[in-house]
Parts: sequence; structure tokens; C-alpha cells
Amino acid sequence: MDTILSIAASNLLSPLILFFVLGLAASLARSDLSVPEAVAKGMSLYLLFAIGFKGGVGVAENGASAALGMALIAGVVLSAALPLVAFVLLRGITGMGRTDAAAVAGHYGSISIVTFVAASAVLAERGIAHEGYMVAVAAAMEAPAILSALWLASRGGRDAATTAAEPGLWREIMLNGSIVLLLGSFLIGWVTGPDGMAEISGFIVDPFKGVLALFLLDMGLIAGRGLRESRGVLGPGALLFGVVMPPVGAAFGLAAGLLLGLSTGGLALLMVLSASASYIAVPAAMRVALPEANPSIYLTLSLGVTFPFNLTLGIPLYLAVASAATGG
Amino acid sequence: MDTILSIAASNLLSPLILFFVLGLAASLARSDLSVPEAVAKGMSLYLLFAIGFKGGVGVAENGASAALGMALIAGVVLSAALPLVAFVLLRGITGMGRTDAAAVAGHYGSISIVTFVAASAVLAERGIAHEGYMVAVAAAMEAPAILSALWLASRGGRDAATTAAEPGLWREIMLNGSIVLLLGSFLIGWVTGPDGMAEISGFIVDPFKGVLALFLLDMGLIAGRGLRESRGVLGPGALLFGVVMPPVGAAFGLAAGLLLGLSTGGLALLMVLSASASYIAVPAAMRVALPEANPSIYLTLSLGVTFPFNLTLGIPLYLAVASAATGG
Amino acid sequence: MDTILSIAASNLLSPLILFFVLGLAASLARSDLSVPEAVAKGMSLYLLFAIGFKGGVGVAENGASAALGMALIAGVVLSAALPLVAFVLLRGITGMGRTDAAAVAGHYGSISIVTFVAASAVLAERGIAHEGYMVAVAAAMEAPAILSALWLASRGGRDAATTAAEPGLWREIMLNGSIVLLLGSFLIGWVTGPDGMAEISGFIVDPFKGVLALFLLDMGLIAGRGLRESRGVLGPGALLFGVVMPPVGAAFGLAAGLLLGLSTGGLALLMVLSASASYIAVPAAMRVALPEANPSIYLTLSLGVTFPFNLTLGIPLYLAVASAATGG
Amino acid sequence: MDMHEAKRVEITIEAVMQKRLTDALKAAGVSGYTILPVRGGSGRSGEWSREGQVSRAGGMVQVVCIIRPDRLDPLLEAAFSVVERHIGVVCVTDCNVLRAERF
Amino acid sequence: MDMHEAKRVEITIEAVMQKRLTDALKAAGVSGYTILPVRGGSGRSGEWSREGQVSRAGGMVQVVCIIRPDRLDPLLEAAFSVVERHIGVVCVTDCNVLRAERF
Amino acid sequence: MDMHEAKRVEITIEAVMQKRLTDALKAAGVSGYTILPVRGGSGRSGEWSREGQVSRAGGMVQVVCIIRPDRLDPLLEAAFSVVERHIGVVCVTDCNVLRAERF
Ligand SMILES: Nc1ncnc2c1ncn2[C@@H]1O[C@H](COP(=O)(O)O)[C@@H](O)[C@H]1O
Ligand SMILES: Nc1ncnc2c1ncn2[C@@H]1O[C@H](COP(=O)(O)O)[C@@H](O)[C@H]1O
Ligand SMILES: Nc1ncnc2c1ncn2[C@@H]1O[C@H](COP(=O)(O)O)[C@@H](O)[C@H]1O
Ligand code: NA
Ligand code: NA
Ligand code: NA
Repeated sequence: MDTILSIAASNLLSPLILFFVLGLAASLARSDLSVPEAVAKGMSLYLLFAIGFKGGVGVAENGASAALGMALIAGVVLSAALPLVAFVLLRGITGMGRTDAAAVAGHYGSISIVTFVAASAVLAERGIAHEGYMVAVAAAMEAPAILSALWLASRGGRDAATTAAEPGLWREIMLNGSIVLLLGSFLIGWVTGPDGMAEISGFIVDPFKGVLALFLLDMGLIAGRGLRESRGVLGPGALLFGVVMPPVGAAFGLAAGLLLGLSTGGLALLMVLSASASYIAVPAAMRVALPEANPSIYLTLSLGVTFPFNLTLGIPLYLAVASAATGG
Repeated sequence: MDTILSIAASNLLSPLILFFVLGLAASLARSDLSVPEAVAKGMSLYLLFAIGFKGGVGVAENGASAALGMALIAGVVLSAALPLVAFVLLRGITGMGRTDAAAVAGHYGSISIVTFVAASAVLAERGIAHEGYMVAVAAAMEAPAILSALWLASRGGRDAATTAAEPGLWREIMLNGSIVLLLGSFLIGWVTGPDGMAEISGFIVDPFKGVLALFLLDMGLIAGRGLRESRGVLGPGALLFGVVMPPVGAAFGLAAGLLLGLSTGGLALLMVLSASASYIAVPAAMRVALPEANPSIYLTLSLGVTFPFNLTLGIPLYLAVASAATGG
Repeated sequence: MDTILSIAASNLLSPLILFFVLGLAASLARSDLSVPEAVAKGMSLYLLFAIGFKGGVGVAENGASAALGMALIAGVVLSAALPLVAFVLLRGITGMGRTDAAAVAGHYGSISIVTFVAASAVLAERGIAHEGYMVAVAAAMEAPAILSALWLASRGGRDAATTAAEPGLWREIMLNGSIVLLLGSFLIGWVTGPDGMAEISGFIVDPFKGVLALFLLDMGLIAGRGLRESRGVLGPGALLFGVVMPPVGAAFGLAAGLLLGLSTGGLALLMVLSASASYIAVPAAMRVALPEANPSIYLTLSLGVTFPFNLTLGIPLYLAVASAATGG
Repeated sequence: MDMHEAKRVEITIEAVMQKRLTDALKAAGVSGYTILPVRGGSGRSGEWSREGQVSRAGGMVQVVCIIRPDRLDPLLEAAFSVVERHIGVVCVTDCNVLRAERF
Repeated sequence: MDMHEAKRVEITIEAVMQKRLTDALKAAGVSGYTILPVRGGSGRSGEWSREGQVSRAGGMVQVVCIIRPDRLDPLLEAAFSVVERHIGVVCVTDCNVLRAERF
Repeated sequence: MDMHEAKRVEITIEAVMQKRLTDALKAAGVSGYTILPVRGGSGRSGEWSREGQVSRAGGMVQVVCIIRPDRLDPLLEAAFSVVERHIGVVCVTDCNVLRAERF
């Protein structure tokens, strides 16, 4: 408990969190502070490029045991299963309709890469190592949740089976830009290893945290705008779900990670992935395949409630639990 | 005098100035060289982020005496008072109408953050320290001048009182993006101190001057385009004002800074702030509140005349005077 | 031969090439991975800024002998003459019409700055020095080829003489943004020398290769999209031309470079310039002056065939030949 | 297909005035609008371009509003009250829309 | 100058649906279209803006299609099949074009 | 409100030709125009998109020009002289404007 609090405290006062809070406050106060779309996308490409490459170099340095394959499978299973948990929880706590609940559930099975990046930064700062292949697990967890969400929605009569079969949708999901860049950079980092790292570390290591801080400022701005514009959309039940589901997801991640025998850092990251909710890949897929679901609900929950929760309290919590569980 | 010349000479041959000149020359020669709007805005966010944070870390390191409060008050007073000086000077030298003159005067009470940034870079290069809280003073000086400008305009019969009372305008001015980011980064730098700096210095320190050089290239391009498109808008009187007002403003800054007992570096920066003219916050406010004022006049004076003057001759001049005045 | 293969192998496994391949693969697989236009332009400005400045600092450090002037003249002659070679080759191999062939030929006389940048990075990695003024030669080679292309097109009856005389076209070509930024940065680097470099090396040296890798990812995306959309536009003859012309151009560059007495690195770079094909300045000029020429042909050849060829096989080949030729 | 008559109102206005305009439109009962970016332009107040700008004062936007014909007058009055003292252009075109219940 | 009657169809639609819409248009025999970026907007599903977005789900685009009048119906049917379940606006205007052979 | 008849001319043209077009328009006495960015499109010369482009050759823009009806012909002639050999679309719509003295 002591650890959690001390990690949480130092976490809360890091520039990363504070810039997120600045963005949130600025947009709740209706400041016109804003980051151009192209710059935000550029930073997002940078983060995927850097985190993927670093993960690959990590694998090149430490070797990938059979554990890599097992971890990928675990990721796929978690991503596919967590929406069911989320759906049941959500329908239990709130009176949300099936389609909206299915769409929300899909977000919680999938992952938020920036939460993962922020957690990696916390690990790096505390000198806790982790399996480099966790970024591949992150990529593997992006898409399966979408399938589960469509299945959940279709059980209510909506013919999601047809939708899911729609030409192009699956290609779009599996080959979406973030997955391709993350996995591609991972593979390139793996192939080129420490030599490759030496070539580009002046770009992907030195300025990394600063870019992340600026990106979190933008996330704060968007989250705040979302909260402002969708006031009244989320009832207290939904808000409760937004902070209860992350630890629940993390618990599943913990169980899976212990089965896999991950290190403390790897375990914490798998918990973070399980706890986080998508705000890029899944919303896009839902707009295409479940247009009747209200985007205000799932975007506000994912970006406005769960993301800040994980960033501030979740990460230290999961890290403390992972430390305790691995005796680290 | 010798010092001024030597500072000016080394200043004129620094990459910063030369890239500004390159931009100016390119756009006067009608090259199609241009920086995308999003990239220019991104660099501007970066500079505010970095300079604010560094200022805050400076305060965390050296402590903020009561002088911080006094300096803020001095900044507000300077910003509110300088437009009156500028207005009288402008109406004396030129036959400019009241509304245009009021709008121009507002720009000279407020500040140009990139001039401030360039001056900080010169100080850093010469190893001259300054009070970190000067960035807070810069933020405090952004807005009061606008009030003075509206008051000046309203005395001519135009009902600026109503305009100023317009819902939203004051919120917009006080919470404009640059002020919020500058002050927010300053506070975060203050809170996180040297530890925070260690985390993100690879982003905000190492590449800083290079980004500034590229940004100044863009400023040169815009200034040149403005000069080209508004040829004939400014008479010789207005041009004279554009190079006379900065030293006059600097003299007021000098007096205030000596009263405050600032260090050589802090004094030079207060002179720079007083001498510089806004090209972001004030033009936007003027378009809303004084749409009758001709933007070609105030933008050309601020960006095309005063900014280059301060960048090339002003900064070395103010620094030399500040050194002499503090016996530094 | 051994050298070529070993250079080629290590070249093929560098992050630079692999990110290009990733982009190519992603876009051939129809991933939606994309880089915003503003970010791509921003990176392109960065690369011109950095490579120009470094070249200038190189001249400041080593002095520019008369060789600079001679090299510029050689560059202009190569750029003007190579389109004639390309035109004859193209008309020999394919049945391409005069206008299209002239437009393509213009591209091969001019240069691709990113190929030049990639070659410089390979040289730097292997510790092979080169004349800093080669970037000025690169700038000098951008435009003359356009004149040759218009002359070639006009011989077929089209009144290109009138077009070429069109007001504005020549100013546009000579003062196009890339030439101005490249030459301007070169001059500023020359004037400010190692001192200037010390000021901004944290921006233009440390992150350089990483930015180049990300830029090459985007080049791969664009090249792949071009290949995909223009399938069928290029016959086998044209494809053959796209890989035969670069070594032919390089041979001319070799001859010129030996006459000039360039170092191994300088020789390799002159070969690279001669071998590379423009994809920025010349296409724009062709759209204005030869709108009848089909852009799919020249863009696909330049960006989809010749650029990848040079990046992967060409650069190591030219470097090995240059080493052998200078006994280096 | 089933089409319904409507009006397409296109208002070109300074970006700093955008929020004031859309607030006025909403107050006048306008149910929807779309905002297009503008790259540059020229008019009595000279030529301008978006490139390289950092100033919020620089740019313009286009607000496009599709409405039922009977709602045109309140919309124009609302727009005019904002545009009046400012530079900007208001242009109205007859059009037809699908799904008229939305307007 | 020699002008020809035509229809200008302007479809405002979510960016994620862009490719589906243009594919449907092509299948309906539409020979050309132009896509404009959209900065923000407001409608029954609330207000939104492009700024700072990284999500592909966020934005909208405008697809403008100029066609010969007799081709309007197939185009509208194609468009409607895509827009039907989604948010979006379809607006048709009479216009005149130069070089009619192109449409 | 007091409206006046006018013409809205929308010219979609390659970005490299933009300055030539606006110069020709000014020479033909056009007093104002607005330039919209274009994200992509498709036509007889194939499909294209703005994303990731660094080449100046790549993109297109839309020049929108609102004029008094009697000025249409010189405008179209000026536009046609520039567009003639190039790809591009010219589309004219009837419209109504506020503040007619501006056009
Ligand atoms: N006749 C016009 N047609 C289209 N846009 C115009 C016209 N006149 C003005 N504009 C736009 O409105 C802006 C301001 O116009 P003005 O108030 O005349 O300076 C210009 O920069 C153009 O973007
Ligand atoms: N009446 C309208 N006029 C112009 N654009 C509209 C209108 N209604 C909706 N839109 C656009 O279509 C988007 C979705 O509208 P809606 O489906 O009503 O939420 C809005 O964000 C606007 O960009
Ligand atoms: N029918 C059309 N409707 C709208 N835009 C068009 C149309 N045809 C062509 N365009 C635009 O004009 C560009 C060039 O067309 P084209 O000359 O047919 O290749 C296309 O990329 C589109 O942006
Ligand atoms: Na999850
Ligand atoms: Na001032
Ligand atoms: Na060449």
C-alpha cells in the first residue's frame, strides 16, 4: 500500500501527468489552446515508431523464447474475452442498450497505446526491465475485441454477421495504420538490434519523454473537450463502469501474466494493456460496423474517464500489484 | 558602444538571425518556400512549452522571492501604460486615424514571445543568468495592453465599452492558447524542478536552438510576404515609429527593471518585452473588437518592421544598456 | 565485388532501408497508414535545412578551393546533358511518345535530394569524408534538366519555346523552395561554421537519421501508392529504363568526378546525384510547362522504380565503384 | 429519389469570428452546419494565405449551412448581425436534399 | 462561353466511410469527384472539431461530384446506400459546366 | 434581407496553376476569390490523395469566386485560358448574396 501511494505520488507529479492535467484544465476552461491535427498525428506516428522499435531491440538483445508466442496467444484471448466481461458489467451497472454496450465493451477489450507508452516510461524511470515483445502483444490485442463486440451486438437481432462479413472491414482493422507501424517498427528493431538503435537513438530515445508530454497535453485537451460536449450523456452508472472496469481488466491481465511467467515489468504492462481502452482503432471500426452506437458514449468513457484514471492511479496501482505478485 | 557593436556583430552572424534573413529574402524574391501552417503552429507550441518549462525550473532552482509578485505587477503596468506612449508618439509622427493608431498601440504594449525566446538564447550563449520568472512576466504582459487599446479607441466616440463587455472576448484573451501554455508549462517546470527537467531535457534543451532557427525562417517568410503585400500601406512616419518605439519601450522597461532590482539578464529581458510588439494575441483580439482597424498596418509594423529591428539591433542594444546599468 | 555485396547487405539491413520497405509493403497491402501532408513537408524542410547546413560547415572547415566552382559547372553540364542520354535510351527501349519521353528525361537529369541524403548517411556511417560543397552541386543540378526537357519536347513541333518563355516559370524553377532552402542553409552553415554547428547540432545532427527513417517510411508509402494506382501504365521497357538509366547516369557522374579529382565520398555523391531522378521540382515544372505529359509515367518511374533501386542497390554499387576508382 | 427543396448558405468569415457566428446560428434555430478550412483568398482587404501562419488572426473559414427555405430569413439575420462590421461573404444557393426531416 | 447543364452533388460524410462512398460512386458510373477536408461541424449528433484529433473516427469529409443531369438518380441511389445508416448530408444543386464532354 | 443575384464559380485546378489562375482572374477584373484546400479526388487522369505528399506537383485546390452576373463571361474566358491545356473543372451556380456592393 505504501508502495502504491509513493508510486502514485511521484507519478502524479511527473511532467507527463501534469501536462495531461494542463490540457484537461485548459479545455474545461474553454481556452482555445489546441494542437493542429497534423501535429497530433505526427506525434502519434512518432510514439508508435519509437515504442515499436525499442521493443524490437529489446527482443534482439534478450532473445525471444517460446514465451513470445504464448504471450501473443494470451493477448488475443484477453482481447476477445474482456469485452464479454465488460458487457456483463456494463449491463449490470447501467441500463445501457445492447448496441451501445457492445460498442463500449469492444473498446475495453482492445488497448490504448499511449497508456502503454506512459507505463513504459514509468518502468524505465524506475529501472524496471520488461520483455521487449510486449509491444507485439499490444498490437495483437488491438483487433480481436472488435469481433467480440460485433458478436455481442448481433445477438440482439442486428445482423452484425453480415456487417462483419462486409468486404474491406477486416482488412481495414487488421492493417490499420497503428498496428502496421507498431509491428513494422518492432520487426525492424528486432532485425537491426542494438546497431540500429545506435543509429536512431538520437531521435527515438532522447526526445521521447518530451514528445510524450506534449502528446499528453493534446490528449488532455481532447478528453476535456469530449467531457464538456457530452455532459449528461453518461450517467453515474456509466462513470462507475469507467473506473471499475480497468482494475477488473487488470486482474485478468494479472492472471494471464502469472501463467505466462512474465517479469515484474512485463506483468505490469500486460495489466495496463488489459485495463486500458482503445480510442483509435475501435472507434473507427464501430463507426463503420455499428453506426447506430452513440460515439459520445464510448469516446467519453474511453478517453474522458478510463484514460485519465489509468494514467494517474491505474498505472501505479498495477505496478505495485505486479511487484507484489512477482515478489519484485 | 564597443560592447554593443561586438554583441550586434556576433548576433548578426548567428544562425538564428541568418535564417530569419534567409526567409525574408526568399519571400521578397517571391520564392515559393513555405512552412505548412500546422508545422509552424507545432513549432510555436514547442517554443512556448520549452521556454515556459525552463523558466519554471529556474524558479524552482533559485527560489522566487517577493520579487516575482512585484515583477508581475510591473509587467501589467508596463503593458497597460505603453500603449498610451505608443499612441501619443504615433499620432505625433503620423496622421494615422484614431482607431488604427489605437490598434497599433495595443500591439506595442503587449509582447512578442519569439523575440523573448531569441533574447533568452542570446543570454544563454553569453552565459548571462536571468530570473526564471521572467516568462511569467511575459505572460502577464500579453493582455493588459488590449484593454488600453480599446479604451483609446473608444475615446473617439466608438462604443468600445460595449465591445469590451462583449461576452466571451475577455475569456478569449485571458485564456488564449499561448498564455495558457506558457503559464502552464512554467508552473509544471516549477513544480517538477530539476528532476522534471532531467526527464524532458532531451526534447526541450538539445534541439531548442535549431527549432528556433527554423521557426525564424518561417517568421522571415511571413514578414517578407507582409511587407510585399502591404507596400504603400505604411508611410515614412509609420516606419519611423516602428524603429523608434522599441527603444522608447525598452527605456520604460529599463526604469521598471532597475526599480525591481533585476539582474543583468532579467533587466535585458524586461527591456526586450517592453520593446517588442505582439503578433499573435493582440491581432486576434483586434480583429474581433476593432474590425475597422486595418490589419495590414498593425501586422506589417509589428512583424515586418519592429520584429526584425529587435531581432538584429534591438536585442544587442538592450543587453549592452542592461549590462552598463547593472555594472555587469 | 565482395565490397559491393557487403556494403549492399549491410545497407539493406539498415533501419533506413527497412522503413522504406515497410512503407512500400504497407501501401501495397492497402493499409491506411499515412503521414499527414504537413508532417511530410515539415520533415522535408528539416532534411534540406540540415543537409545544407552541414555541407556549408564542411566547406567552412576544409575551405573551398577552385574545385567548388568547377564542380558547380560540372553539375550544371551533367544536369543539362543527361536528359539527352535518357531521352535516346528511353525512345530506344520503349515506344513512348516524344512529350512523355521528354518529361521523363527531365527527371533523370535533375536530382533526388533524399537519395543524396541517404547516401550521405551511408558515407557518414562508414567514416568516408566528402566535399561539403556537394550540396551546392546538388542544388545546381536541380534546374538545368528542365530546360533540356522542354527543348526535347519542342523539337516535336510543340511550341515549348513559348512555354519556356512564359513569365514566371523560370523564376519559379530557380527560386523553388527546395533550392532556396538548401542553398540558403549551405551559405549560413558556411558563414557560421563550426560555431554555428555547435549551436544547432542538437537539432540537425542527433535526430537526423531517425527523421530520415520516418521520412523514408513516407516515401515508401507514396511509392507504393503510386505503383498500385498506375499498374499497367509502365510497360516492361519503361521498367527496364528505370533501373538501367541510374547506372548509366552514374557512369557520367563518375567520369565528371574523376576529371574534377573528387575524393571517394565526393565521387560517390556525384554518381548518386547523376543516377537519381527528381520527384519534387521537375514534376511541378512539367505540370506547368508540359501538361500533356502523363504524370503517372514520370512519377512512377522516378519514385516507384528508380528511387527504390538507388536506395537499395544503387548507393552501394556507386560507392564501391567510387572506392575502386579512387583506390580508396 | 425523394428530394426536398432547401437552401445552402455559405458564409466565408474570419476564423476568429467562427464561434460567434455558429453561436448566433444556433440561437436562430439552425440545426446543423459544416465548417470548411480556407487556404487563402483575396478581396478588398488584400490577399492572404494560410501558409506558415501562427497568428490566430490570419485565417478564414467557410461555414456551410443547409436549411429549410422558410428558415432562411432568421438565419440571414443572425449571420448578418455577426458579419456586419467584419469582412466576409454570404452566399445563398437553391438546393435539394435527401432526408429532409433532418433540416 | 459554351456552358452545359449539370448537377453538383455535395455529400458530407464521415471520413471512415469515404472509401466506401467513392467505391459505390464509381460502381454507379460516376467519372470524377473531388474531396474537400472538413474542419468541424454540428448536427443532431453534436458538435465536433478536427483539432488535435488522432482518431480516425473523428472527422468528416465532403465529396463533391459534378455529373450530367441524367446520371443523377443512379448516383443518389449509390450514395444513399452508403449514407443510409450513417450520419451525413446529401445536397444537390443545379449548375453549369465548361467542357461538358468530361462528365 | 436584401439579396442580390450573383454567380458562384468554382474552379478545381492543380495547385501549381493556382497563381496563374488568380492572376488571370484579377486581370479580368475579378475583385475577390476564396481558395479551398482539396484532399484528394478522381477523374480521367486517375485517383490521387494529398496524404504524405511532399511534391508540389501533387495537389489541387478549389478557387471559389462570387461575381455579378454581367461579369461572368470575362471571368470564364480568363479561367478557360488557364485551364484549357490543364486538368480541372469549372462549375457555375446561380446564387444570391448579401451586400452586393462588394462584388
Ligand atoms: N467575390 C468574392 N468571391 C469569393 N470570395 C470572396 C469574394 N470577395 C471576398 N471573398 C473572400 O472574403 C475575404 C475577405 O474579403 P474582403 O472583405 O473583400 O477583403 C477574401 O479574402 C476572400 O477569401
Ligand atoms: N443542416 C446542415 N447543414 C450543413 N451541414 C450539416 C447539417 N446537418 C449536419 N451537417 C453536417 O453533418 C454532420 C453530421 O450531422 P448529424 O448527422 O446531424 O449529426 C455535422 O457534424 C455537420 O458537419
Ligand atoms: N465530375 C467531377 N466532379 C467533381 N470533381 C471532378 C470531376 N471530374 C474531375 N474532378 C476533379 O478534377 C481532377 C482532375 O480531373 P481529370 O482531369 O478528369 O483527371 C480530379 O482529380 C477531381 O479532383
Ligand atoms: Na483493454
Ligand atoms: Na511591448
Ligand atoms: Na540525375
